[in-house]
Amino acid sequence: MMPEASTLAPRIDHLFFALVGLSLVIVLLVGCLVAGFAVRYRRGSKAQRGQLPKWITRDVELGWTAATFFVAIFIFWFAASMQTSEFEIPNNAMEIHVVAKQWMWKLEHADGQREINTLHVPVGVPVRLVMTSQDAIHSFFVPAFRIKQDVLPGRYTETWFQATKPGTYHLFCAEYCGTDHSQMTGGIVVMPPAAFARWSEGAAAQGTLAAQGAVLFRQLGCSGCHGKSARVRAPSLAGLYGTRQPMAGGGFRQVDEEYLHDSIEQPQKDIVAGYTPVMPSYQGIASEGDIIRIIAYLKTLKAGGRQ
Amino acid sequence: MAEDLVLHEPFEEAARQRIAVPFGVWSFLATECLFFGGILLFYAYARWHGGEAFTQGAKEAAVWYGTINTAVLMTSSLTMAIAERATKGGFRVVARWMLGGTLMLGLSFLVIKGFEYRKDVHEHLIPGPGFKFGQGPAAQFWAFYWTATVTHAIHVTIGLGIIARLLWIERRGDLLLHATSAQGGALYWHLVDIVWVVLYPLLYLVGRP
Amino acid sequence: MNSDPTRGGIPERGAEPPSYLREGTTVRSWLTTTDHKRIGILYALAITFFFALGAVAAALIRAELVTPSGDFLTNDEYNQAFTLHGIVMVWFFLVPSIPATLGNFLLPMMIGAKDVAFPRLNLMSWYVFMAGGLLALFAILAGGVDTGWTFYTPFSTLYSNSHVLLAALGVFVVGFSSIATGVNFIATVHLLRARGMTWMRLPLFVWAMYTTSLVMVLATPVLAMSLLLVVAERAFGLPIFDPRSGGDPLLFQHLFWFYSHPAVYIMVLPAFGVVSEIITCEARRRIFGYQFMVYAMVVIAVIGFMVWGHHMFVSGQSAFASMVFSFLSFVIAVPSAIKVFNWTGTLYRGQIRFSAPMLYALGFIGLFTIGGLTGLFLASVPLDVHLTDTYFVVAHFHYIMVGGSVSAFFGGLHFWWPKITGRLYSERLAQFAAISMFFGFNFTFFPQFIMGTMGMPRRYHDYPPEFQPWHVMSSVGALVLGFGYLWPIFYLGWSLFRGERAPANPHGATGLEWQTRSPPPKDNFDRLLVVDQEPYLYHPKESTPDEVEQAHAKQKP
Amino acid sequence: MTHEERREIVLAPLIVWAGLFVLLGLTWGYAYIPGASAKVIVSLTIALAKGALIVAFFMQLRRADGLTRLAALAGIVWASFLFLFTFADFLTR
Repeated sequence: MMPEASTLAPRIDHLFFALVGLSLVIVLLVGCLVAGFAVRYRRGSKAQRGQLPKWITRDVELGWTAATFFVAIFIFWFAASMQTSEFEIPNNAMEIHVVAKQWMWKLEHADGQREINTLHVPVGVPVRLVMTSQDAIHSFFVPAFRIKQDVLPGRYTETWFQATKPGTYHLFCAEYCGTDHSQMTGGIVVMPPAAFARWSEGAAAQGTLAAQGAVLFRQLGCSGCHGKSARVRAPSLAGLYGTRQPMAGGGFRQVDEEYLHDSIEQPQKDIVAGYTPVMPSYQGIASEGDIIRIIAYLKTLKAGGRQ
Repeated sequence: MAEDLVLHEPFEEAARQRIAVPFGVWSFLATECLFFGGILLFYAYARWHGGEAFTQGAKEAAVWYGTINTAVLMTSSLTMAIAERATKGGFRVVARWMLGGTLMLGLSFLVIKGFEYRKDVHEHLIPGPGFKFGQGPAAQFWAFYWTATVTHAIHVTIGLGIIARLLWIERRGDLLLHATSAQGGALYWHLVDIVWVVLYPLLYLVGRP
Repeated sequence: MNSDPTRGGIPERGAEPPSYLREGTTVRSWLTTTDHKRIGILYALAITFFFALGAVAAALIRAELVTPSGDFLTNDEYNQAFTLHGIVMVWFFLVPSIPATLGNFLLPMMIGAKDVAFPRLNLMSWYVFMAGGLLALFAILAGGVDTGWTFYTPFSTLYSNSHVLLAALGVFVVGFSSIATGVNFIATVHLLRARGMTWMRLPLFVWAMYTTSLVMVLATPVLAMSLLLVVAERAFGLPIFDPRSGGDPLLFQHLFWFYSHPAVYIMVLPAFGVVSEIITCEARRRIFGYQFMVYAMVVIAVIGFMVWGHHMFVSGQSAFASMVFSFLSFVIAVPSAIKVFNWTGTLYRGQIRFSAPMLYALGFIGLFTIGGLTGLFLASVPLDVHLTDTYFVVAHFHYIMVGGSVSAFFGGLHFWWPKITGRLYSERLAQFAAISMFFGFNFTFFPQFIMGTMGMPRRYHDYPPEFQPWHVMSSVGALVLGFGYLWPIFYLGWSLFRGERAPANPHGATGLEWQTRSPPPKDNFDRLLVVDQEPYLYHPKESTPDEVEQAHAKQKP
Repeated sequence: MTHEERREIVLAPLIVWAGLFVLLGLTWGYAYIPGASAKVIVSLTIALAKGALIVAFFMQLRRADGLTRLAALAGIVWASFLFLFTFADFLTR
């Protein structure tokens, strides 16, 4: 098929070729039976005809019904066990933020390096992609890695890969997104670790995502209310990430990237119990890229620390 | 549609011909159930996902208009039910008056709905520029409100058309021959009522008092 | 069922009423007809037009894809071409193809009825179909639509600059014609079966129409609502799927696929029916496992509603939901496999004749098997992640919907052509068409499996050069396939005017529709029918090949 | 109209109608009790009860043949497929 350039690829191909083998067997079986019967029982041939005893038809019928059922269940089990084992994202993964828009990919490394349509990653390191879209639905598709994940507006979706071979691989948008859908392509450049380290040195000047987020946190006026000396009663954000918070409407919510994103864009929606919904929406003020930076900053704040 | 007492193409048996129309209409009502099922799914999602902000939006719905309209539509269902039974029994006068009553009640439902819409427009309850709540789940509630009530009002209008046709047939004097038509029309009108009965708590009783 | 077609159904010459074709010949008599046979023909004319329109779009797409760079069509033109192809082929050709034409024509005859249960509703459904078709045509003429046939939000509601509203309304309207046909067929099968025609004596074509109607009636309204919500959001700015107000674009996908996956069964169940009729007749054999064939269709029609999420494995749907949908998708493979095995089993000990309809039917078995097996690839989540939205999917559903349904449609058209028109076509020329369609189809679509596996995404008019050889193969194959579609127009057209007159039962088939004249009179049968035996009784007693051959030869004119 | 007919044609629907109004009052009243629990469930249950009254008596499903009941049931069952599987996604995301 294609170059296998991730840890996932050989396992997917394994399943693929197993299914190809099974399909060939079934196609051959049906094909040979149809062709064989067609020749042997063509009209006017001297072959033996006559009716079949009823029990034969019934047993044969039950036989192949049961057989196909078990084969189907077996393949499901085979595929599902891979789904549960391979799609779990490793904890130590390097994080890349992806913002898709008509018709380009904006990719940001945790150290602040920004790229458009091309992503540089080191070989042998798990990479977690946290993705969102600014407009329509897009889909992040790297055939060589056998990964694909739709990128939705208003939501973070995730996928991951661990590259195994240096090289440049296609990146496609696989969800139709309008006029230049077929131009929304790019490349994943997989580099040996040393080369990647050299490449990423250039980033230091801009500061990490979190550092840029700290600047935005002041510039956009977040610190005016959420800061320590603020007069407005707003929740402290230190150590918030990863906790579970009680909601005003009842129930709890996990404070994850999704929740923080929503709280910036639609602050009225899920309010932590005990606070009044006074925060204005930052929709249109903070871009998706800004929000990614602010979240990166919030994730660095430890409980009790300064804001 | 089908003359009850006379066998007509393609039927050979009166018993089968008699259930054809109700069965056909009930099948159509099953499709209506799935049609409204689609928009109720949107409501279920928005309410489950929108939380408090959704309720805030829903509190603006005019409960008085809604409650009165529910009463009006339920009463029209009553008159329709009597009309249909009277038709079958051959009581022309009762059938005529009850059909007329259903028509009037249906029309007054639409008129009341119109006043409610005027009030909603006045209070800036149409999502979009100038909407009272801005973007968010409250806007989703009102998106549901407008789509669902307008779709329902279109159903009411179609139902009124059917009733008007039944009245016209009655005037011609052969409603008895069209008893299955009356039955089909009545089934449709009751469904329109049921849809409203389900919409009522979803639109007007959220977050009271 | 009277096994001797020369007696019983047909009265003395001279006394017989005219055929349905002679019953009024003015245009007005056709446009106001409530005869199910004439309505079937009205539908046939309409869908032939739409098939041609969709085929032109397909030709443009294949021409563009010969070269990797987008040089023949602009990006917008290409996007409109595949959207047009999808919308027209799905809603204006495939969904009505077999049910509204062959189904309308044959269903009442096969159960021994004079007409469908609601003849005027039947005519109305044709007008509704035409109205929807005109709206969609208008959308195309006004400048086209570029959302893809799936109308995914928020692209369709917020970002597309094309005529989404018109197209969506067109599809919305056509949905009502589908519902009307479905309600009509269900009522017909329930209420108008001839005396003695029990459920387990129904021909499989009737069962296919019945289950198809069930799916039409229960799935189409949800499509109508999802399109209505798209219209509400796009035209009136009501935030329904808009994520900026907390809406979920996946909600649209759930609603859309709740219809559009069962829609695949609307397209393929009728094909099952046609193929079952052809194979039993041309192999002169009782269908293998009649009851299992019936149950398989019913199970497909029901479980078909519970598998839609397999279109959404990479959409952001929860892993749990993906697992459930994946499981059910594997389950539904079982009844499909049963059907293939049973057709194969029917050939065993048969008297097989390789007429054109039989060639189409055998081709159907092959193509449907490949289409079904590749469905297993797409039902397993890890593989689907790689393969979805690539040409693998394109090839897969074309094998089912074009290789399968369209082959069956052509097979059925040939099989019942003598009954519908009263004329015989040239068998030799028809066999040639069937064979070129089979090879042209494989030539066009098999390469797409390969390039899909290599990662060629769908809906790209400008693609990396390494995929070019496969695209060129596919485009060349499309020429052969196009020939296979055009060729029947000539000999079928010729047969209309110059073809030999057809006898009542040229294939020596057992169905009730063959027990009356060709073409049938307006009321289908000249007398009331009573059914006293199962369908497909082609070998009532132990018979030698010679006897069968002789019996068949006797029925030839 | 005989007594029998009057009961059949007028009285029976009137009783159902009265029942509907009682339920309407109930659902309206319950929504306004401050702090009452499970308001959503109560109001929807009452709505379904009203629907059931209309279906069973006004629409005479109570007396309809099995075939018609099947058609009516199909709509509900299939709509439940739609809700069940969609929420299988929403609730486990």
